[in-house]
Amino acid sequence: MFRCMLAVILVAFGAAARAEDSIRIGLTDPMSGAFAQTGQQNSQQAQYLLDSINSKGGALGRTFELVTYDNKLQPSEALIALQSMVDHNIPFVWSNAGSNVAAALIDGVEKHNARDPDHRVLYFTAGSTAPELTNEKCSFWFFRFVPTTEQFAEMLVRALPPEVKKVYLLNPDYLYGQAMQRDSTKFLAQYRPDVQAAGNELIPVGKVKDFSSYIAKIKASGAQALITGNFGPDLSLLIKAGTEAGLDVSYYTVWAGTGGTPTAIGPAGNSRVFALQAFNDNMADEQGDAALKDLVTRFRATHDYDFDAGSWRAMFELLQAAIQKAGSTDPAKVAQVLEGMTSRDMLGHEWAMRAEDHQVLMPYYVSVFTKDVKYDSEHTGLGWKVIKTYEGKDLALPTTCKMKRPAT
Amino acid sequence: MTPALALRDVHKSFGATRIIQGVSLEIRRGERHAIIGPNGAGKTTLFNLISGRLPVSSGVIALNGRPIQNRSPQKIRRLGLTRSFQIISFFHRLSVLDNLRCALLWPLGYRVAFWRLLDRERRLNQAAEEWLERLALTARRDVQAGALSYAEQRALEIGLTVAGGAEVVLLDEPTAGMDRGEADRTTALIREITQGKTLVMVEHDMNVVFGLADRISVLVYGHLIASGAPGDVRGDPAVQEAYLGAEAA
Amino acid sequence: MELLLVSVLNGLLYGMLLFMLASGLTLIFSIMGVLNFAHASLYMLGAYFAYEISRRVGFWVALVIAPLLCGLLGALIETYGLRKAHRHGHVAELLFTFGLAFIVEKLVLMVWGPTAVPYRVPPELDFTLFSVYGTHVSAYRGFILLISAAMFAAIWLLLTRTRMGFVIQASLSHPDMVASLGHNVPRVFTTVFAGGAALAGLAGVIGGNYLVTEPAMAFSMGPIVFVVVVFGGLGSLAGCFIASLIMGFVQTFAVVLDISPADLLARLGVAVTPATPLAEVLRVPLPRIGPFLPFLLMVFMLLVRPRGLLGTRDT
Amino acid sequence: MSGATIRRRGGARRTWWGSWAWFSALGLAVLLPWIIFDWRHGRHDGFAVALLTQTAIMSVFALSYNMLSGQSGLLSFGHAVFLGLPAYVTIHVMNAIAAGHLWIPEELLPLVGGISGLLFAALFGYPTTRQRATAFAMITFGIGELVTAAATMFQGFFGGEGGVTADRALNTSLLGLSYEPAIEVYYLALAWTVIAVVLMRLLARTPLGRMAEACRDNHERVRFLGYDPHGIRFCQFALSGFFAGIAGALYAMTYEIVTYDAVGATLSGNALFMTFIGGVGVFWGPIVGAVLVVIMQSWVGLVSNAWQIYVGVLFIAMVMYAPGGLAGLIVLHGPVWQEGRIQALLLSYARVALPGLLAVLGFVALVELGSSVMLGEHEKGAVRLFGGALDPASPWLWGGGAALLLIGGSIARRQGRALAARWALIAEGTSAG
Repeated sequence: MFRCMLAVILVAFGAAARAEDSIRIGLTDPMSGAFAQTGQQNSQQAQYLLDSINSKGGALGRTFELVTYDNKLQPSEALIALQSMVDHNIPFVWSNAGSNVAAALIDGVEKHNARDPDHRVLYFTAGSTAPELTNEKCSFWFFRFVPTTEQFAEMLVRALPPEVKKVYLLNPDYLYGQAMQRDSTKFLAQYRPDVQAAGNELIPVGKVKDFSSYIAKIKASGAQALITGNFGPDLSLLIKAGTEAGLDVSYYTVWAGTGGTPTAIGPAGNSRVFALQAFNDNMADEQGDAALKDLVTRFRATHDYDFDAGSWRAMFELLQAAIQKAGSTDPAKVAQVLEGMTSRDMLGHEWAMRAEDHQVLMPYYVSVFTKDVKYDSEHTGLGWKVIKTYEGKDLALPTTCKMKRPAT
Repeated sequence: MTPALALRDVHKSFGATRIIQGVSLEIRRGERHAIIGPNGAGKTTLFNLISGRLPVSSGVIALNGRPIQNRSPQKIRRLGLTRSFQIISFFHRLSVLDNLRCALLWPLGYRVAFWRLLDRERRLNQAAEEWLERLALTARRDVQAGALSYAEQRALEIGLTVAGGAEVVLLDEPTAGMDRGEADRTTALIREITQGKTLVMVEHDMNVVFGLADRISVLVYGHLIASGAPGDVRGDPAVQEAYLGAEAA
Repeated sequence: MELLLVSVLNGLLYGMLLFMLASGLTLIFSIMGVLNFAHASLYMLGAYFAYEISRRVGFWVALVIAPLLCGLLGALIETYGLRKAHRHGHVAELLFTFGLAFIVEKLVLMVWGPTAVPYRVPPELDFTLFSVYGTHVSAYRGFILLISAAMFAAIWLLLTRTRMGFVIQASLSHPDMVASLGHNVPRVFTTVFAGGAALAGLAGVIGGNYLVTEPAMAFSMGPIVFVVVVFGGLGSLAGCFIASLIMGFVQTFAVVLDISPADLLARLGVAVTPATPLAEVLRVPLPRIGPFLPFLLMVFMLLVRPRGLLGTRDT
Repeated sequence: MSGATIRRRGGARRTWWGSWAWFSALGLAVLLPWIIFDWRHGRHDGFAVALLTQTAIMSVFALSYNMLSGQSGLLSFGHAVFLGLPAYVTIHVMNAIAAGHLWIPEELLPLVGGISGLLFAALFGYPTTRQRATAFAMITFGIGELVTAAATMFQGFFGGEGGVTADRALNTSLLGLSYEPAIEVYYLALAWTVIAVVLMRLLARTPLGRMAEACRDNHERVRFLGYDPHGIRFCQFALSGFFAGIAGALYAMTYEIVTYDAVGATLSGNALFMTFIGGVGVFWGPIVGAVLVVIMQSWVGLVSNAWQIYVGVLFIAMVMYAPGGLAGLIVLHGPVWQEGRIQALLLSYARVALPGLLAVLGFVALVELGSSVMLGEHEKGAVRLFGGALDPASPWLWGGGAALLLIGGSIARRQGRALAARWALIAEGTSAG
């Protein structure tokens, strides 16, 4: 991290004629403030994966280099970070946290590439899931390597076991949660007409301290399962209040696997909490691949947290293959090649970059929080075990994207 | 002729405690009137009622025949009555000049004008400079008011009250805490700058009171026990007993 | 009916939890006239201290030691920080506590990391006390109720029945008089601030494992506690108590009552269609804005009655 | 509060160095993009231009905040509302212009923000300014919370999480500029900053500005001079909203996107930090604060993840030891400097500065070590500090940092007292006392 930052400074002062032979990826995420750890762990995991790719030769005989920029989770700061990357001629811009940041960057990159065609950049995300980013706001210069919340809603609905007849929907009250609510309802009607939505709730983000009243309401509704897009404290407080009041439901969540939540939920969540995941530490052992096992074992040996970003390896491999095929790091050429490209990840599942909206179709998993695993999560004694696997092509949804491709 | 200020059966209670109990008083135009009385008699409360700082419990207060009780201080000020404070109460972080300009702004009709520059307003500045002169503060013009000496602060406090040109002026212990010489100078100042105005003052210093006042009222525990020319009041046995007598003993 | 009963219970419990936090803040304000922005930070520190102590020694030790540590910290803050800032007036004091809250959050982030720590309810209290229509009420919630009620009683008695209480109250109104009677007013202030900090710490010990112990807990709890104290009337313990309960009930019942302004208008015969101006706002049901109702109530209260519910002086 | 003394002094007779400082600051702002020029690629340094623009916007914002906090004694905890809402209005207006529904010259867009800021501030301000002191602070705090909540909940106006975007290339420029290059926007922002600064400077010298200060010092006495303090606070609040609105419009034009962050608590807190670090008692104090805070979060943020701690500590230090802020400290030295007695102080300063620097060094070392441990830097076995790779697990490093902090701090403290005594001695002879 510090090395990267120092590198940035060196560039900033033009002190060293930087070897332009490495392929630089500019990662902008929150590196300070309340979300700093997420940003830092993201960059460390990315570095770990890139090291492994570099050890096999990188692309075009050059290695990948990660340069990080703090955006404080603020769109304005992200745009300043973008400026900085442009100054340093970094061709690939990458961000994860915050759909507000992603929306600003898509717009910013689109305008920058139009205004300064000599220094264009390609932007991709592996964390921003708002559907609009590959629909209304889609851009030729933007690629998304993570499913959308619409797909999340579909995955959760399809994961409901047949005996569940009543579900309760509870989501955060902003664009994302409102979309989760709308899409869950839509997919319930489509896949499970036998299931009744017993309740439908939107809650302000981070404002509810005592979820008991919500639990009382859920209990009164007679729901057997809860579908929620909540995250962070809003999720852990909900599950804590529920288990404490003896609420007998299964929690179908999007984010229970993310940093800190397993700790906060604790043993009370055993076999009750389900989460959507792109990767977890136990997959290698369950699905058996020597190289992957080695990757996970080495990671666990050197890091003190969950290897939840393992799926990014497939993303980097796609990028690597695209650069290789384009024969250059020119963003326009790479973007052209990346459209429609496919590859297989280390578990043998297919990844495809859909050309019409630049939305990846990647495998995704539903896992349960259980004691019955090899690697536990955050020293809780419980870990994540896959119960359902979706193939990318099963998750393909129609898009409204009208892609504007550059003339050249 | 209507009196400049008239109080009719004014009462004020805080909860069960009755502070002012049926005070009636008429103050003629151009008169200098002193209100005296022992501590806790309700003199400052009476000023607070007249100037609109506190609402009355009952009774009428009339300024030039118009009832003003329970109106806001600024309304009363605009009708021509203003007051000073016992505890010095000006704008500590503004310069002496600015303090005086603040007092002159409303009377000169500036209101909240945010399109005029103070330094360019000749009429305002001339008036302010004149007041500096009269208060003998010209040399201290640009000093922060909070940094003035005590006597200077007192002078400014009086100047701030009188500068706006109100016809009826209430002064609350203008010479409090001064030595003889300072008190005399202040008395002279008050006499000079309230020329032609109606003056009502609360004062403990009997030299000042008898030196300035045309008439005196004596307030004891919320009751007005005497009112009249200095000589008459001095001779009033009730006053002797309740106030002067107590002090003499 | 059963929902109503459960909601009353929930409202009461949440209100008492709020009161635990708000009482310390009110105490400090009523004596020192300082609105302590760092109060929720001390609450957070109480939770983290309790976590560290309870995983080494046990919860019951933490219950005693952690508030004492917070009290000590409070005394240090008052002596070396607040007193200096006080020379520059109340605004400086307010800003000082504001800056302090900011730094404490960053320090906690640095020491314990940004994610939640596994601070859990002690096993002795981790059972169901009783059930209302199938909804379990855990022993720990009963414990919270007990502690907060005891806290209310203790503060009340301390202020009205003891010599120290009289000195404290007199220091507020006549500091010079109290000083001339031989009491050390700065020490009284330090004691009160430390006491308030200890109360916040106690709330942290108890609230930290009931809720979640993480660096954002101060920032997310602080505003609502402020709202309670300001709404109840700055400096009034009784007002603070009533306001805590009101806020507890308001938030609980807002969740249960599923109505929106549009529904009310419909009852009056006015139909809200998407074409109606502000349709988006009018169609918001009560549960969605439940957590913001306290802010709304506070703003209205201050506009109408700046001294709050039972306050003795203007805010 | 001696800052105010000097300010009035300057108001009465302008000192030559006062206007000289203003013009050189302006000159620097105009020239900086050309000084920091990327000659290798023959283009402007985008990062530097972005920071300069941000500084300009934040200066206007902080100054508008100081119209409340410094001039009127009103502490607001929700000032971002009056930057954010006008920014939303401006971005909608930009879209309307692009769609051909409206025609407004691009150069006058900040006026759109300003007027909408004025209206919003008048709307919220009328009830709010009935109160002052703590009640005012708490109401603005509540309004800030409520508006932020609305911005995330309602998508019609606020655009949801992704916010509202626009393209600033509107083709309505009076000067024939496209405003595509960031540098053109910077100069537009700078021009409006100059306009706003001049207007606010003049405003402080009008009857309203002076009465606002009077209200701050003694809101009750103002009533006995015929004024309604509510009216004065209201006008001042509304006008402060006007200038915050100009900043908001510039924000919208610079970033071409407005999200709920623009009305949020972070920005409101920043206004407070900038203003009080820079100094409330001196007109240009908030500008100093804005420059410093932008530098801290961007440049210091580049090398340290703990920049927020530094901002916080600086803020507390200012509140406790220099309530006049940095500008207050500078102004305090004016008379001493003019009377040529500054040399007498230099040695005392050096005596404080040297151990003080050591203490700062120790503090920075501790913070950086802590932050690197938390973020898992140590997994790589080393933390970069002061240009060398160090092992954060080493107790020597921690001990050394703590020792530097403690020893340096205590020496600086003792020397500080000596300095204060010496200062008092010298100031007695000058008008600074």
